[in-house]
Amino acid sequence: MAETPQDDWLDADRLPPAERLQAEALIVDVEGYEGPLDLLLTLSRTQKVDLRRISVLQLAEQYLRFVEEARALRIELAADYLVMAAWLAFLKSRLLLPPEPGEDGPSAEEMAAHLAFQLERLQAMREAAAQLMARDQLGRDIFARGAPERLSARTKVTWEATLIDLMRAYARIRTRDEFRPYAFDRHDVFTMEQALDRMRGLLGYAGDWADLMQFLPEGWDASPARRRSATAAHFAAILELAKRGQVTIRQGETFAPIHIRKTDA
Amino acid sequence: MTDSPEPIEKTLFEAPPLGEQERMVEAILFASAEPVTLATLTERMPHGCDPAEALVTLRRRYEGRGVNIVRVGDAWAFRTAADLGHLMHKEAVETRKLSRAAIETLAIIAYHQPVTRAEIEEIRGVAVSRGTIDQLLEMEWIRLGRRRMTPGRPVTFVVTQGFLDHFGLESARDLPGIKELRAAGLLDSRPLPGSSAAQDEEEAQTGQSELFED
Amino acid sequence: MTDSPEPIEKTLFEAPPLGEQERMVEAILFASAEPVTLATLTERMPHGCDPAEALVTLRRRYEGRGVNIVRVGDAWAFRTAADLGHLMHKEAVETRKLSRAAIETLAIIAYHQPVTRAEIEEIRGVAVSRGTIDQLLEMEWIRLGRRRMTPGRPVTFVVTQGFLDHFGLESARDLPGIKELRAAGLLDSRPLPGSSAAQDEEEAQTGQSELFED
Repeated sequence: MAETPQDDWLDADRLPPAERLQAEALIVDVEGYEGPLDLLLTLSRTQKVDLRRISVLQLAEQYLRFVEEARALRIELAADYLVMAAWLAFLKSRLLLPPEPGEDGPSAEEMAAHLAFQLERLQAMREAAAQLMARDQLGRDIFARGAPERLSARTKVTWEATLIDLMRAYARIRTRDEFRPYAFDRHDVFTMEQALDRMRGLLGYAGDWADLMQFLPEGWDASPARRRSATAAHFAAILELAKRGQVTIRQGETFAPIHIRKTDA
Repeated sequence: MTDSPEPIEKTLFEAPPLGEQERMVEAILFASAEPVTLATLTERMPHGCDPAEALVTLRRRYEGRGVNIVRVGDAWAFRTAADLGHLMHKEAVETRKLSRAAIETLAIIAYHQPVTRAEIEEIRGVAVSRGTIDQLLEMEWIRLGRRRMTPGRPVTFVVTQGFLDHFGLESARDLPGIKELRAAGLLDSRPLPGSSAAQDEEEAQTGQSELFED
Repeated sequence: MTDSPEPIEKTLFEAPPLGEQERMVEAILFASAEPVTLATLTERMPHGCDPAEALVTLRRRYEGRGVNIVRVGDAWAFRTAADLGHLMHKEAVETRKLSRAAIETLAIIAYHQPVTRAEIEEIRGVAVSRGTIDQLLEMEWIRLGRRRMTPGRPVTFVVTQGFLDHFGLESARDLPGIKELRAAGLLDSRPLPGSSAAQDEEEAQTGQSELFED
């Protein structure tokens, strides 16, 4: 308080103590409100009537006064409080003035009724939440079997994964794609169709047994990723050609080089 | 109808006597910490058993006892009687304290389900904070429901059996005060006259791009 | 001896009726994870209770039922009746966590189904090992869809009803989109481009041998 500038002290002193206390109480709480609707609900309690009989006009005035006071005390209000203030000012003027003939859109009464409905609904949900939390709760008031039995020689493995795990996994993959935009980026991928086209053209040169690797296109044997893709594509392509009876394939042993030869017509 | 085929069929599929079935239901429910559905009971009991009938008598048997049989959705479980909770504080598990926002969000989902995020925000008058939905999903008190068949096909949320189990509810229809709230029209979705269409439109845009992204 | 002090003392230390004590023992034994000793029962029940006596009657009450009260060392616990052990098969489950590769593959199938193996690899950026697909097939969370009408006629994968049931989804289309994931706070664990790439590379190496195996 000691650091507070002089003029703020003076400003605050202009209010009578009771009002000042009230204003400060609201301001201290402003962080505590969960948005304009929550604040409106709190203000509506001062009317001490059933929410269904609340005076929206009076409420609008209370809200606007609150915003004015906050401004006078240089409290920064979040934008949605100001949006609500603007809307309530509009509503207030509509409620006070007779409707202009030929005006379309909802009437001021309809808008006021809707605001009252929103407040009543929020209040009802809060009461429902309180009633819910006041119920006997499992693990606090009511208990399940403490030692569930799992006796049997037959163990069945169940795999555990929750929806959260699943969504996180997907989010992880897609987030990675943000660095490498999600698209089938083909520059490191040699497709089987491409390989098939190539191999058809090159078949004439495969009169005798030749290593499949020799058929890889230029520039596709440098990086491992490209070599893998090209190898896979060409391998798939020769399988397709073998199926059509155009080439013969042989491999000495697992992982040995794969050799191909044009099938004699 | 002849007499002979009937007895044969009866012998083949003869179910254990009701008293025996009751014991089986008792054993299965006792062994499980989670509620067990009628379907699971039927599946695990010998052919021809009627666990529903056995449950009626078994439930009556445990009325007023230290443990009771409670219904949770279409499942059943043994639970300690609520008035004995004070003896069990040793067993009590420290539950994560829910924020006011989380509690309100949970209540709104329970009373308004299936409900979209935008609807929750409209009722609370503020944005649903990051992580609130996440927390409720993680506790397995809410889950995703059907997408709403409106433009944008927004995701909806509904409460789970775990939620019902935790709060000792047979079904969401048994939520405290829900009939009165419905009668008072407080569970209707009533958009702000005039301005709601615009909001929906905007929401549709957001949802829509998502839908076609994949 | 005067009359007045006695009733006061009696009220102060009066133990609950035996039937009530039985309920208490029943609830405590039920909720406890471990067998409970007489000493613990005495300690947890109101002053003046005689759990030993309550146990005798309670034990008799459960004779011939689906669960019995048995003595374990110097403690007491509920146990399934020996003749009903055969009903407990389903309870014997071992849960294991799915590997990262499996959950990612599953997520891609769920979001992009029907999807071919090559497409999964393209989205994940690493090869998918045959074991992963086999595991998901075995778990009956995925199954084969239609063959894709492209050269090689590759098989596609789709998720099963069992998958939907496990994850509490009504349909795979109810899965939240990227924007919704982000709004729910699920997208903030963003890996650094450098660190994740190195790991993927390694994973790719391992996966590669798998790829050529079949």
